[in-house]
Amino acid sequence: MSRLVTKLVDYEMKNPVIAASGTYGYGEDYKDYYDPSVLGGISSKGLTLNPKPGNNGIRLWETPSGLLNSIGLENPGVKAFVENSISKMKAIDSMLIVNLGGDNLEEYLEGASILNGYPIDFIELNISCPNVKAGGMAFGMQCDSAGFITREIKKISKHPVMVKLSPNAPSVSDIAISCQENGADAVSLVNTFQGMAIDIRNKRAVFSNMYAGLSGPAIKPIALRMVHQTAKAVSIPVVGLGGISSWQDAVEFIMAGATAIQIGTGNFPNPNLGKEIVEGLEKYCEDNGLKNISEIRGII
Amino acid sequence: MSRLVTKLVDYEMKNPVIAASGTYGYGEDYKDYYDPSVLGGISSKGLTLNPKPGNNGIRLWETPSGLLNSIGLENPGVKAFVENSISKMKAIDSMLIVNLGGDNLEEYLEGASILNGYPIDFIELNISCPNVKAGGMAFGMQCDSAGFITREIKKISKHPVMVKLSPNAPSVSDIAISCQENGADAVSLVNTFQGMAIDIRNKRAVFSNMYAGLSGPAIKPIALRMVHQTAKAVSIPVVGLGGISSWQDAVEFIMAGATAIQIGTGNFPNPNLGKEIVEGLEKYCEDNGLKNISEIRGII
Amino acid sequence: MAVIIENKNLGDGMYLMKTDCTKKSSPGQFYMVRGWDKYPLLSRPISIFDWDGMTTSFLYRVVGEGTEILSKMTKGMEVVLHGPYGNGFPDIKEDTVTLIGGGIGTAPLYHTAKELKKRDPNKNIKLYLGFENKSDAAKEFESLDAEVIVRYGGYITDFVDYENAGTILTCGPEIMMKAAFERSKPYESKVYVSMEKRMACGVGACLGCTCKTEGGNKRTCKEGPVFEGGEVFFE
Amino acid sequence: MAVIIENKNLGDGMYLMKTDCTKKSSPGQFYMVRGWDKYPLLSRPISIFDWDGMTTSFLYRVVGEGTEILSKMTKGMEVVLHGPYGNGFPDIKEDTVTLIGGGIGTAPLYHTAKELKKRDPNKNIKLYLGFENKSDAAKEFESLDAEVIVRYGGYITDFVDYENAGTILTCGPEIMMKAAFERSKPYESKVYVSMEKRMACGVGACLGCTCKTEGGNKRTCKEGPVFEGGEVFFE
Ligand SMILES: Cc1cc2nc3c(=O)[nH]c(=O)nc-3n(C[C@H](O)[C@H](O)[C@H](O)COP(=O)(O)OP(=O)(O)OC[C@H]3O[C@@H](n4cnc5c(N)ncnc54)[C@H](O)[C@@H]3O)c2cc1C
Ligand SMILES: Cc1cc2nc3c(=O)[nH]c(=O)nc-3n(C[C@H](O)[C@H](O)[C@H](O)COP(=O)(O)OP(=O)(O)OC[C@H]3O[C@@H](n4cnc5c(N)ncnc54)[C@H](O)[C@@H]3O)c2cc1C
Ligand SMILES: Cc1cc2nc3c(=O)[nH]c(=O)nc-3n(C[C@H](O)[C@H](O)[C@H](O)COP(=O)(O)O)c2cc1C
Ligand SMILES: Cc1cc2nc3c(=O)[nH]c(=O)nc-3n(C[C@H](O)[C@H](O)[C@H](O)COP(=O)(O)O)c2cc1C
Ligand code: FES
Ligand code: FES
Repeated sequence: MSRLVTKLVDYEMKNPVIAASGTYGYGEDYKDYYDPSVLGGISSKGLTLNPKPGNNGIRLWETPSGLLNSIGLENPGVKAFVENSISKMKAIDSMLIVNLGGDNLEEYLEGASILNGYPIDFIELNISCPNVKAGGMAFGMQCDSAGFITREIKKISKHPVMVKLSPNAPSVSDIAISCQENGADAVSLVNTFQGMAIDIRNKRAVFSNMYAGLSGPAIKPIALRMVHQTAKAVSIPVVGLGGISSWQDAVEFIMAGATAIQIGTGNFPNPNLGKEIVEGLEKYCEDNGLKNISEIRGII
Repeated sequence: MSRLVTKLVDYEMKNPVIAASGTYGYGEDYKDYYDPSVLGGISSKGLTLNPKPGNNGIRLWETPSGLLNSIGLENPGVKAFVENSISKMKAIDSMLIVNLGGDNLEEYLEGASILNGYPIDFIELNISCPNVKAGGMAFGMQCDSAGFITREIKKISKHPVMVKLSPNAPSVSDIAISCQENGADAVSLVNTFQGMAIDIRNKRAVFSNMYAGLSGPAIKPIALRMVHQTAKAVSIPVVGLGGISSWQDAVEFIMAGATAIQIGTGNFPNPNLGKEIVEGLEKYCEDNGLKNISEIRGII
Repeated sequence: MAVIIENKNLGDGMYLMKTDCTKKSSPGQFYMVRGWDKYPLLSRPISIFDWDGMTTSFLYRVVGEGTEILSKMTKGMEVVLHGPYGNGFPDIKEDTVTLIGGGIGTAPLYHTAKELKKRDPNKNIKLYLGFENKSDAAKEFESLDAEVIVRYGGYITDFVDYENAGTILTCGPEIMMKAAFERSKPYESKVYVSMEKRMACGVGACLGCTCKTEGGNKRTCKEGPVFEGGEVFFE
Repeated sequence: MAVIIENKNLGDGMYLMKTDCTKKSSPGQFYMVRGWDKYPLLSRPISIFDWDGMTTSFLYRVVGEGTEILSKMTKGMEVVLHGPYGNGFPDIKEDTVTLIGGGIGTAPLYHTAKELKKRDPNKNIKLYLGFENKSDAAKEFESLDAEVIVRYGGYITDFVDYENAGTILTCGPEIMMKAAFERSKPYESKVYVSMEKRMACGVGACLGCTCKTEGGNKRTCKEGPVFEGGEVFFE
């Protein structure tokens, strides 16, 4: 499978396929379908310093080829995570990414410093969650705040940091540049698009938070464009995601410049997707005589 | 049908259903399906001062529940339009909106001044077309440029002006506020989202312009959120669109604050959609005991 | 992938789909079902109406896009089944078990009653089924070796003999399950309820189906869908 | 809405779908076809293979999502047909007419040959059909009162007798139609070609199917799909 080996900063992934945060739990939930070690990497459910119960009311709403979610970062907190889940995640032979959110800088910093004591491979700095009131996406909407938080985290973190960007920001590629300038090792994009649904029968918004995050095949064309723009704008690795549901989609993102790709919502309708994409990419390389998948990276 | 009568600035539309620019030609193309006079309004294909041949290469690409288009404002120019098509459009008993684009301010102004001599009902100022290189969307991406062009057009136009906003702008509602402050009579949103597709077999972008505009049901949740935000932000009427394919979708947009709605891509799979939505809204009002559809406007 | 053996219209929007899926499942579990390729995006959680070693069946009601597609499928067509998922109803030690189903919530009770009887032929099983309108759905329960009480219209919970109910298993609208729970309190029955939440993954990965319980948040698809009444109706 | 009477697999990915659509149509016109509700979003342009007053048929090849769905449909199912759209082939005055079809581009030529013969039974009609692989598609043309020449593999345009071709009507890959156009030039044949472009509306409203012609941009769905060869191959 060396055709798929992909270096992300200093980590050598066996392939560029990563399970996206919030769609793959802590790596164990799909193991009846395939061994999660076949994946290049796994990003944990978004963690925050303190436990969060998540949002009330309806959390999921299907849209045409898309999914609105308003989970609200339900998670046990970083401490419970390092105590209960990290060893299980570490037992999976795959790059271990911890997705880290927060309500304010202090929370991010404290979370990151706890993680310094554990053998994880990457921090994915989530400054793009549209489903929490304070913080979250707010940091990801402006170049200066995104750059600021990146710099502060980089100052204290022993782990490489990939910043997860919001497609709701004015210009994703400008934010990416700002993250790069402030020391980000990589960026991942996109998180979900802010969307909305109305329950016309009951005359009210479907979600108690009013807005929610849109993911899935519906957003793929926009996500792909943003990944393409960002890959042209920065020199650090870009991890691309948004609506990927097949190995062909993955190839599109890699051609657009992504070093690795993540699969999120695609796992839901097809619990075998991760494995299928790894196999599909392998076969694609074979069929096209590629020694390594990187040969098509950014060719568009 | 008085339950649907909707006042848009000074014009009394028989209902709030408008055919969106670029998806309904100059009003005649669907007349084998229904009399276009049943519609509240019709927005012409985007016109520019000088004729435009449009873009080369593939112009349409289907995506999951969406459509990428790169028409590139193909049109005969404002002069040919007023000579050949305006009288036919005027013969339709429906609000006549001329969608006006341009490469630079002068072109917009000259186009608008030609239109001053003709009995149209509204100008829809298209500052949001993602498919033309110069101008187009560029004006719609910044508050100051959007405000500037609105002000200049309002100075010379005898017709009321609705500014069509781009969902690709940093904050659509801020742009709307700027348009309002500069005299816009109404705003319409959204135009298409910038997206992309890659032809992996031939290893190239599908569109010769690289990026194209995404429309259709896929974008509805995001469009609805933007309409909701904008309706809360401005006091001028907001015309909502983006993925509307049923009367239920139309109700969602109206509940989110839209005074009127437009149907674009939805016409393609269902050439009867315009009529069906008018009838659906009428029945909805009846079933819910509404004297006028405005009773549910902005209730979310 | 399973093949449809039969997809019977029972009237009032309800259908019984029998597939050739032989995979073992427990009463109260469900499958994520899809009878289509890419659209709609998500699979639909549907309880197991019956599993007999050779076939797996589903009793479902057409309420939207997904169930509409299912209802139009015919013998020989393929349906994708991911699962079985969830905990299912526990094995009941008590001699008497009362099952209360409202509407399509009756679906998991057939398999449940059947299994309880299989495990203990002496078990005293009462099945209350409440439907809004007449249909052939109730007939599908006739073959059960249990006392079956069927009501159309009204609240089925008004007809239950709570005093002699034994353990109660219930599935249906939340308001119905809550009524059963409240009304059985004086008799200190153990009550198990089967919760319904929108689901995306079905495997516990997305946290979209979280159910607030007295013991904190639980995933309906994984720690549920069956909870003890007191766990969920505690507020 | 039309009902499918037959949907026959002809091999090599090709199917012939006969529907009960009685609506009048002219040779070379097409319908926007959909055998599904909301997904995929757009309808598919498919030429009219035959119309006999009682039925309308389509010869199509499975290439992607939409045609895949069509191929799985069976007798009695409903298919939505919007149209007929487009100009179609003109009536030909000349005594001799040569029709050249490549692959699935043969589809509109059956109806065309049949109509030409109906209008003028003395017309001398030659039909060249080129397919890459063997299938039963060619058989569907056997009933025509015309000289039918079928080739598998190679370029069908290599076999045409251009000198005695009369008027040429052609449909197939652009490169094939262009070859026919170029090679017939010495004999000053009139050549009509049927263009294929991605379409969204089919009615002329979206300008997605614009074809560059010597006389400026034309809409393939409205002013086309049939153009004179010189109009489109002018560059
Ligand atoms: C554990 C469990 C077991 C179930 N067992 C059965 C059963 O045996 N028979 C049966 O008829 N129904 C059952 N349901 C309800 C069934 O899942 C929904 O009726 C079905 O998902 C509706 O899909 P749709 O496409 O027809 O409706 P739509 O409204 O078009 O669906 C849109 C989205 O909402 C979700 N959704 C809509 N209604 C419900 C609902 N009531 N519960 C959960 N999700 C919903 C759908 O899954 C889909 O994601 C069960 C639900 C759960 C959670
Ligand atoms: C006027 C006209 C007449 C046609 N007549 C026939 C016919 O009689 N028989 C037949 O088999 N095919 C015919 N075609 C081609 C047919 O429209 C496509 O093969 C079909 O649309 C492919 O759809 P899909 O969903 O299977 O493929 P996909 O690739 O999944 O389709 C994706 C999108 O691309 C469009 N598309 C893909 N290929 C083509 C193509 N070659 N031409 C136009 N649009 C395309 C689809 O319509 C759809 O919008 C005709 C095309 C045109 C324009
Ligand atoms: C149910 C759900 C939960 C999510 N939770 C998180 C999260 O905790 N942290 C995060 O960074 N992204 C989260 N996301 C966003 C995804 O990781 C991903 O960025 C987004 O869904 C777009 O990719 P997709 O279209 O492949 O799903 C979540 C998405 C979904 C659908
Ligand atoms: C083929 C096509 C052509 C379009 N042309 C124009 C145009 O000329 N001017 C304009 O303002 N918007 C144009 N639009 C945008 C639509 O009017 C509308 O804003 C957009 O498609 C979103 O709405 P929808 O999802 O209902 O299509 C075009 C859209 C499509 C699909
Ligand atoms: S449905 Fe995803 S966690 Fe239950
Ligand atoms: S397909 Fe829309 S103009 Fe031809």
